[in-house]
Amino acid sequence: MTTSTSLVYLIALPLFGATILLLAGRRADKWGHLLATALSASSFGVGLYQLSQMLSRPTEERAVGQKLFSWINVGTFNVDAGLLLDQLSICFVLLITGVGTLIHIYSISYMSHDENRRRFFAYLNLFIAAMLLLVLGDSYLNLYVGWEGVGLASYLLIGFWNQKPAYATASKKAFVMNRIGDMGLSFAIMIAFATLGTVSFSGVEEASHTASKAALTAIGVMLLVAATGKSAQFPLQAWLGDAMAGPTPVSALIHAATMVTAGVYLIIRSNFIFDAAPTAQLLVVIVGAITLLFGAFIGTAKDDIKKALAASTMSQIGYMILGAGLGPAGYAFAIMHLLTHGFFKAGMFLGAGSVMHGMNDQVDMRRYGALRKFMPITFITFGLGYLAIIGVPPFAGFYSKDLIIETAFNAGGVKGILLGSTALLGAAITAFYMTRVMVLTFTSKERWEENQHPHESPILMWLPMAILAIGSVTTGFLFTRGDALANWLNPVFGEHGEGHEEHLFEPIVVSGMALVAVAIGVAIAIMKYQLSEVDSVAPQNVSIFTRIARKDLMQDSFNEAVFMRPGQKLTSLLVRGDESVVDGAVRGIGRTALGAGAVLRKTQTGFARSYAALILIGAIALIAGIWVVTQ
Amino acid sequence: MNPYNYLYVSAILFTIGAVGVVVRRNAIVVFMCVELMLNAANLSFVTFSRINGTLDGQVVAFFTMVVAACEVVVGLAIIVTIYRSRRSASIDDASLLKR
Amino acid sequence: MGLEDKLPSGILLSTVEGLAGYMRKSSLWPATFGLACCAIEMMALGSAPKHDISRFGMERFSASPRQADLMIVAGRVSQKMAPVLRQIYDQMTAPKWVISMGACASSGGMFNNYAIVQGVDHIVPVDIYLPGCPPRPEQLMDAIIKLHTLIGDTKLGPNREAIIKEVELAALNAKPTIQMKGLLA
Amino acid sequence: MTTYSDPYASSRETTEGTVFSVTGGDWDSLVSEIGESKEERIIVNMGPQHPSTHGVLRLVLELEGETVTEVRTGIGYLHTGIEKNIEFRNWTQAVTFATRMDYLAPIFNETAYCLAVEKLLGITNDVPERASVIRVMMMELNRISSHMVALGTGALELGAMGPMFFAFRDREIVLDTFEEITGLRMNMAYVRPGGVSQDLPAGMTVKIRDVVKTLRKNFEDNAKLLIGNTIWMKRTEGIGYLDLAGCTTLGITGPVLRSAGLPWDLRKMQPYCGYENYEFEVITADTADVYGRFLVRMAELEQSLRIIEQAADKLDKLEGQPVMVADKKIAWPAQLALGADGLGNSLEHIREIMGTSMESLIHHFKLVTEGFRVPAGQAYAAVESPRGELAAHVVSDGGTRPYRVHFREPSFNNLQSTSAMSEGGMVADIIGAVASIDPVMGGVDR
Amino acid sequence: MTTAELLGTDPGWIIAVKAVMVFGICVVATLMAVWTERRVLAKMQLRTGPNRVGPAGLLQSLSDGVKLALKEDIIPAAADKVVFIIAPIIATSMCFMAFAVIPMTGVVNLFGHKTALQLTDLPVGVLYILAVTSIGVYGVVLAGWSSGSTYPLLGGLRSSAQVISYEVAMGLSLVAVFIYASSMSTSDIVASQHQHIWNAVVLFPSFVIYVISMVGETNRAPFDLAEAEGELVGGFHTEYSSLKFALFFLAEYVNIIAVSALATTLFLGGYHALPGLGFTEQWLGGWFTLIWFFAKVNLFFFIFMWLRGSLPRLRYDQFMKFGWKVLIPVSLIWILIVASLRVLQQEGAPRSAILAFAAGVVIIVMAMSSLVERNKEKVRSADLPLGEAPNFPVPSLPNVQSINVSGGK
Amino acid sequence: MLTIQTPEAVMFWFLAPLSVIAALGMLLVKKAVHSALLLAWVMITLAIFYIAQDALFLGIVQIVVYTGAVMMLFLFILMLVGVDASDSLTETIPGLRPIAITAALGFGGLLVSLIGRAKLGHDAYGLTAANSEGNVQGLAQLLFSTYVWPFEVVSSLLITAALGAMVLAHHQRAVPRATQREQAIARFRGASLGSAAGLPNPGVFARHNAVDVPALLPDGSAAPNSISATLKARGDMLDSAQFELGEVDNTVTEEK
Repeated sequence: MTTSTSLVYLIALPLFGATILLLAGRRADKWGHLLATALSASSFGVGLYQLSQMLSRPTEERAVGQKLFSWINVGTFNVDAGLLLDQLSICFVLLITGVGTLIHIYSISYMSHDENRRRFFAYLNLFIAAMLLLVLGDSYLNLYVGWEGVGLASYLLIGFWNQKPAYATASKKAFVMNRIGDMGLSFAIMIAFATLGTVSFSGVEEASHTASKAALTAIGVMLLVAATGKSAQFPLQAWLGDAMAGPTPVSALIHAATMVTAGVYLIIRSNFIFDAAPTAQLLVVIVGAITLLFGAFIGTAKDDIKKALAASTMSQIGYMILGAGLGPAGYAFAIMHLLTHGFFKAGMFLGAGSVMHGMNDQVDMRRYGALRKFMPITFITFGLGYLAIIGVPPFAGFYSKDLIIETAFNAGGVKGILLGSTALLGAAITAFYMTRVMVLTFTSKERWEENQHPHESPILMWLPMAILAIGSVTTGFLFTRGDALANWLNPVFGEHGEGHEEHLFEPIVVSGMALVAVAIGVAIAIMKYQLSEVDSVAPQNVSIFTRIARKDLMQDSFNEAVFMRPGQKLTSLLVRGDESVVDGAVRGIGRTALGAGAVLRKTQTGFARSYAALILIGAIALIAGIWVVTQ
Repeated sequence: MNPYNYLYVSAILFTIGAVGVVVRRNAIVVFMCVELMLNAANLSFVTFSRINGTLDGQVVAFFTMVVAACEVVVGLAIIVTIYRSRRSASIDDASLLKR
Repeated sequence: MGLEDKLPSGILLSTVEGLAGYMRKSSLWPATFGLACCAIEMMALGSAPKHDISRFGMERFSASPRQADLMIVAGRVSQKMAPVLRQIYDQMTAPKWVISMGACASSGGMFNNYAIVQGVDHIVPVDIYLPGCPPRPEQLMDAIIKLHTLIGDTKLGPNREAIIKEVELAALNAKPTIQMKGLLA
Repeated sequence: MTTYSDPYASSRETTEGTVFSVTGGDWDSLVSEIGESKEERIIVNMGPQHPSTHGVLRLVLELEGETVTEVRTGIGYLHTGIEKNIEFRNWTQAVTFATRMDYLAPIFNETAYCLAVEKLLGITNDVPERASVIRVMMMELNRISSHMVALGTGALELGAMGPMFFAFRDREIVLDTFEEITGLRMNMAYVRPGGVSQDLPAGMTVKIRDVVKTLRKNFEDNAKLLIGNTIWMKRTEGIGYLDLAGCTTLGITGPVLRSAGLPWDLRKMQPYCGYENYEFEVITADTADVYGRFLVRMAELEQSLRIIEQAADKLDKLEGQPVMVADKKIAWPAQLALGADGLGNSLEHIREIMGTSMESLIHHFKLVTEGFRVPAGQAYAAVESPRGELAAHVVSDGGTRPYRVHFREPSFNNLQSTSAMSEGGMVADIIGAVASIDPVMGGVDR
Repeated sequence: MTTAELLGTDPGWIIAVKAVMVFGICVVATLMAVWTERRVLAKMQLRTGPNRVGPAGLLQSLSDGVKLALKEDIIPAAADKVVFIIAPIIATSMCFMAFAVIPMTGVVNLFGHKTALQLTDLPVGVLYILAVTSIGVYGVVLAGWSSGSTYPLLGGLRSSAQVISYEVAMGLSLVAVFIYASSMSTSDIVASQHQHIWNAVVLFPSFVIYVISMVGETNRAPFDLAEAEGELVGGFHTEYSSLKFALFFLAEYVNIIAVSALATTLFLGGYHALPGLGFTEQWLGGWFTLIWFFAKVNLFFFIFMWLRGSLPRLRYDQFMKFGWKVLIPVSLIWILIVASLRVLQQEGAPRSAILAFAAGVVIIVMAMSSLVERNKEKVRSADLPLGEAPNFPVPSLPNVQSINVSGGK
Repeated sequence: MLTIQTPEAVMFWFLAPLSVIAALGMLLVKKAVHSALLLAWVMITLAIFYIAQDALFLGIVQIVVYTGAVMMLFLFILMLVGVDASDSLTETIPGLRPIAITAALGFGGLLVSLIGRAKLGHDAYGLTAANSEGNVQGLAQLLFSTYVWPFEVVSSLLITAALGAMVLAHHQRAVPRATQREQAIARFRGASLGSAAGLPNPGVFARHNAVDVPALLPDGSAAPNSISATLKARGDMLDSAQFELGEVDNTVTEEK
């Protein structure tokens, strides 16, 4: 593998920024955001440089690595802290640093009134560093460090306004649920180390050819658990909605574009494991399918613009997971959808932030309406993102989502039909709720409260939105042109580049079906919200489905019933057992001892020296014993 | 001369220390006698190390020193605390264990 | 005193005497004993760059009387201070010298009253009396140099004892004050 | 049976046994009592012969570790009986005693006394202007020499050797000037009731201006040695705190008072010797600590130099005017110009009193042997000495000798603040605090 | 051949000769040091300094010593006689012993025998010096205790606490040297500096910490609290007179020379010439190295004098605070940094990583130091504090124009 | 195989008796400080023994740790706790001393005879081989490989002990001590200004200067608050009556 010495700068630059900003304290208030943005941008620069380097090399030498230092060196267990930049990583690197930089720029303006803006930027930089470490690590252990790092940064950022108890709780919830996923990852690493003896990607890949299926399945399932945690997939999805408590740029960066996709990255990075463990792969597909519907349903019922977008994210990541679970055929499409999604979703979140900015931090869509006139730029950029996400050609989402649906149908047999239909249904619902968002926010009638003065956001805010909008228009076309992305990524997925070629439907048919589904969804939404009156307060007498959907499909109640209650029961049982059995025994012993003590205390004088003399005599007895024995 | 002679010295010093602990009343002197015993033990360790031709004995002696230092630090702190409250450093006065 | 007293008399002793005297006079550490006006002039001798007592190796004013050789009683000695002064003198180690600096220390000066000891020689033996109120630093320097000569000529061992006997005899033979009939008789 | 004595519980014996009646205590006082456990305290005697107690001051310290909990000041080791002695001298001779009190500021002692006597005599306005100007100049020079000792020894006591030598270098310059004017370095008895004992030597003002120039340059060096030195700041800042309330309660004056922020300077508040005709500023600080006093003294040096320069200008204008009151009943009869033999009075003077006027001779004889008479009454006159308000309270029964002279000595009053400034600080802070008071034991004990 | 092997071949008589030479050098150096100090200080204070005894007063310190020997020897009644006598002996002998491992020259020809002017070369030479000085403290503590009076006891306690605390800082500052030289032997450390660069350059923070703590360790101004004349009269030696006091005096100066010599050895390349001057073993090697050695020792001695001439004394608590809260943490952090750098180097990390690490550390240190600066708060106010009014009336400020020199209103 | 050189034997036979004598002395002397000094001497001889037995590093560390730190700590505490109190050597617990001495003799005898009988099965090896790369290096090798776990444990023990000692010896004040500044401010705002200028100093004019002698009031009686309350509480107070001037006439007559 080629080595490169400048990989470390990718991580070091934002990390350096975070360190400085955190240590410098208030004195950095004046220039901290600029430094952070500059460092993030220069990291992006380094990424571009790496890309150019990579392009200049032949395909098989494109992956580069850098060994930093020898991290763990115990007996046969050697882990180097090393970085690996291959075609897969570079996609992520550019996404993270690129979108990250845009969001930095956006935040300069968005957070300008917050007195802790410097701290915010420090966390942002920290997040970027951690995320880069995640995608650049050359072993599961290094990835784990980054994994935990983004968890920490996410926790800090969600709870950024931790003065409000609700926000602090949200960040705690995210942290704890992520922890469950993290346990999965750590188990996976442990199992990998125990059975395969190595934790580096290359080592595991090599060993996966010969390893037992059971072990690989276990690793795969554990990795899936990890992925569901970080990517908010069923059943660990509940935190994402609450995570919207953080500042909007955070939602855009972390909970739309980058961190939540870490699970997808993990699964695709571990493609060799899933390829060798079909059971695990099947689970992946199931999780993806469930989540995409799950998220879509939630999305239809949410009135909070950010929560609606979050649900959408959940659903879109479901698509990616679904794609990733479809095996080699889907990897590239999952990544493609990931990238395009990164653009349009980040753009939409920023748009949502812009709307909130203009509406005094109002998040209830039922209180919006007709903002098109007041925020034209936001409307256009948001609209472009909207068109992309619902999959209208030629916008980016069309290409990526369409390909996943197609691949899903191609999975073969009943499975293929089930998955394909699910994906299709998901597309329809997506179209419905996204249109709902669009309509409620921009085109329907005004439903503002008093004293609202909607206005367009400053240039620093709309510029990133515009750039992202351009991305959401063009990327899909660019990636699919001559299968550019798929070919680019091919070396990562090794030998089995070409998958099965049997089509259930012709691609054009699938596209048509998808477009029809989208059209239906859009039509319903327009009928329901554009053409009829919308209440400015959510109506209560609605169907059971809506109610359940509003409650996030009962996910919290589910957690409570399945995990919390039994846990409490168990604990109280243990307490009772402790009190009666253990304490009883102890007390009994105590009582016996007291009785004996009452007898024995008469022999005690309390003089330390007489005790010492006794000890001495005891020692003599002991030595005399030895003396006699060795006679 | 052979290295066993060091062991004899060690044994004698240890005994003296033991007697001191029993006989002396000043808590600090008692403590010093304990230190003497530890030192005597150390001498044995070092001698054993030499006799056996490995350095393990010295390592153990090294640990003993650290433990002795800990003991002294805490012990003396206790003595000072006792002295503060009772104006006496005699261990016979601190016979509260009896009650 | 130190080991020099163990020496027998003779040429060796006189050589040692010379050497010891030279060493002693060239390293004369004063005790800080400032009392009043004269103390300031004493400090001026020690501290003013113009005078600079350190040329004689005397800049080490010794705070502890144990290490001092010379007590400069600089200023008026009150009745209340007298015992303190004597105590300090007693704490000094032999050989020790006393300069009575200024009129007040030497004779009570202008303060002939209830409060002031009329001359510090009532309390401690004085080697040099230095007049002036207060004496200028140069005068004090002169006194010190005179003391140096005195120290240089100090006898040791048997010679010293002989001199002590001689002085004592002279004192015994001197006419009692009560029998004196005027300054010259 | 053992009896217990408990401050909070008294007991009495009854037929049913011992009955305790608990009185209880104030919790706060209990806590503070516990807080002030006196178990680990030691008593240390400092002085009267100690290198850092400014002469023969005695301090009895109670220490808890390194912290001072109690300070008692012992004085009287330099009691000289000066006030008593003055009662047995005539009005003029008393000056020679007064000058020896605060031996760092002899001119101030003399001036305070003479101002009081002049007040009693009612000749305050008859004192020639030249004499007043000379007095002012001498006082300001003396202030410099006194502050130099305060700063030098203060620094030495805090362990800095250098400043001591630099300060004494400057002090020597001033003392040389004194010697040239009065014939003596210290204890000059130069100021007399009615004027000063003799006029300045010829060309003195030029020399004075030179001296001022030299001193001004030297003071910059001295300031550089200490101001800004971290250790010096640490040893002085916040040490020996005494606020304005403390100062006024204890009657403290001078730099210590001014360091607490009160611009109280007798030269401005109750001008004497024509101080109202000079341009100068009162120096204050608001830190109320050792550092503030140090700064005040440093800055006062410059003000003194300014006054001296103005005085020198005035002296040039008053060249040739008398320096003693015109009243021959009071003025010392001699002109004190040296005779041809280098001793005694000038031949002209002798010729005049011996040859031409019998009355002159008698007058001379009476004045010298007996002194002038001062009307019965009492007077109080104060000057701003380097240490604060130095005043003489003079009582006359109409005779040729004072009935009683009492001096209000600033060192004595200021020394009262020692325990307030030291208690609660560290041992080493006492040294700084005492040095900042700058007591002169000669003045305290008199 | 390493110095240790070279010294291993010394016959007994050479060792004896060298021991005498070391002793002689120490004593003569002390006499010279006392004289130099008095002269240099005098120059700093615009004075002349001793110039009467011998040429230019050179014999001044000799006459001081002889005079002290000729003085009466008092053992106070309250003193513990045996300990009172042992204390100065311990103090003096221990500081001489420290010199045994100081390499004063390179290879020299001593009476036709090739050797180096270093008594012995222990593999743990520097530790040995620490051990010996730690015994030397006994002299001070016991002197203070045995005198049986308050000031000496306070002085003894102060001085021992001071020496012990500053020995910790000193020991820690030496660790960095050990790490860089990979040895605790003095001659190895000198040799490693000769091969690379002086430790004073690479390990500058260690050097600074060492220099500060060596002043503290020897009880010299501005850290001369144990014998602070202004507070404790003479500290632990208040009750000592005559030869016993002379021994303390000697011990103090030998100690100064010993720590200076150690500083020279550990940080300034020992007896080697300044690098880059073209001095070699052949040309101006041998005995000339002794000159270099003493030139460097004198440099440190000059620092001692300079400090004494220019600084006031610290207060005890400030001094201890400085030792425990500044010097020791700083040296701990510095050791961590040095160790990390060293490991990075040995593990073959790229230069950029090392530089980045170093830069990061520098920035962190700067950030932290500026934080500390910020917390400084000035206490100033002559205003009456809130709360109870004073019992005695306080006048309102008179309407007099005044200059406030402390920067207030 | 180990052969012991003559110099070492000479050193041993010289120092071993000295160390035993010093240890005995430590047991027998009355003053605790002397005990401490003798123990320090024993420790130094042991250090020399270590060095003689090829344990150079340990020998030096013994001096640094034991003599330099531990014994210094002892001296410190001795000075804090009753500086010049000599201990009484009389036994207070009846029968303890004979038991102790007999036990000690038995213990020592048994130990010595055990050592005499002990057989190792091989001759002493000596440390030449183990120290071939240097004693320090050898020790380091062991410490940081085989014994790394105990090493870490012991280090944490040391930190815990240091913390524990600090907590134990820390003198918690019930109320924080007022600073000089606070005291100075409070002083002039209290109920009474009677002691604002400080308390009177002790001593009788020209007769006795000690701090434990109360000053005399004008009527010739002792001034109670002229000596420190601490001294009074401890009872270290002389009667100043012996310094009174009995013949002082306190009657005031009108002067004519």
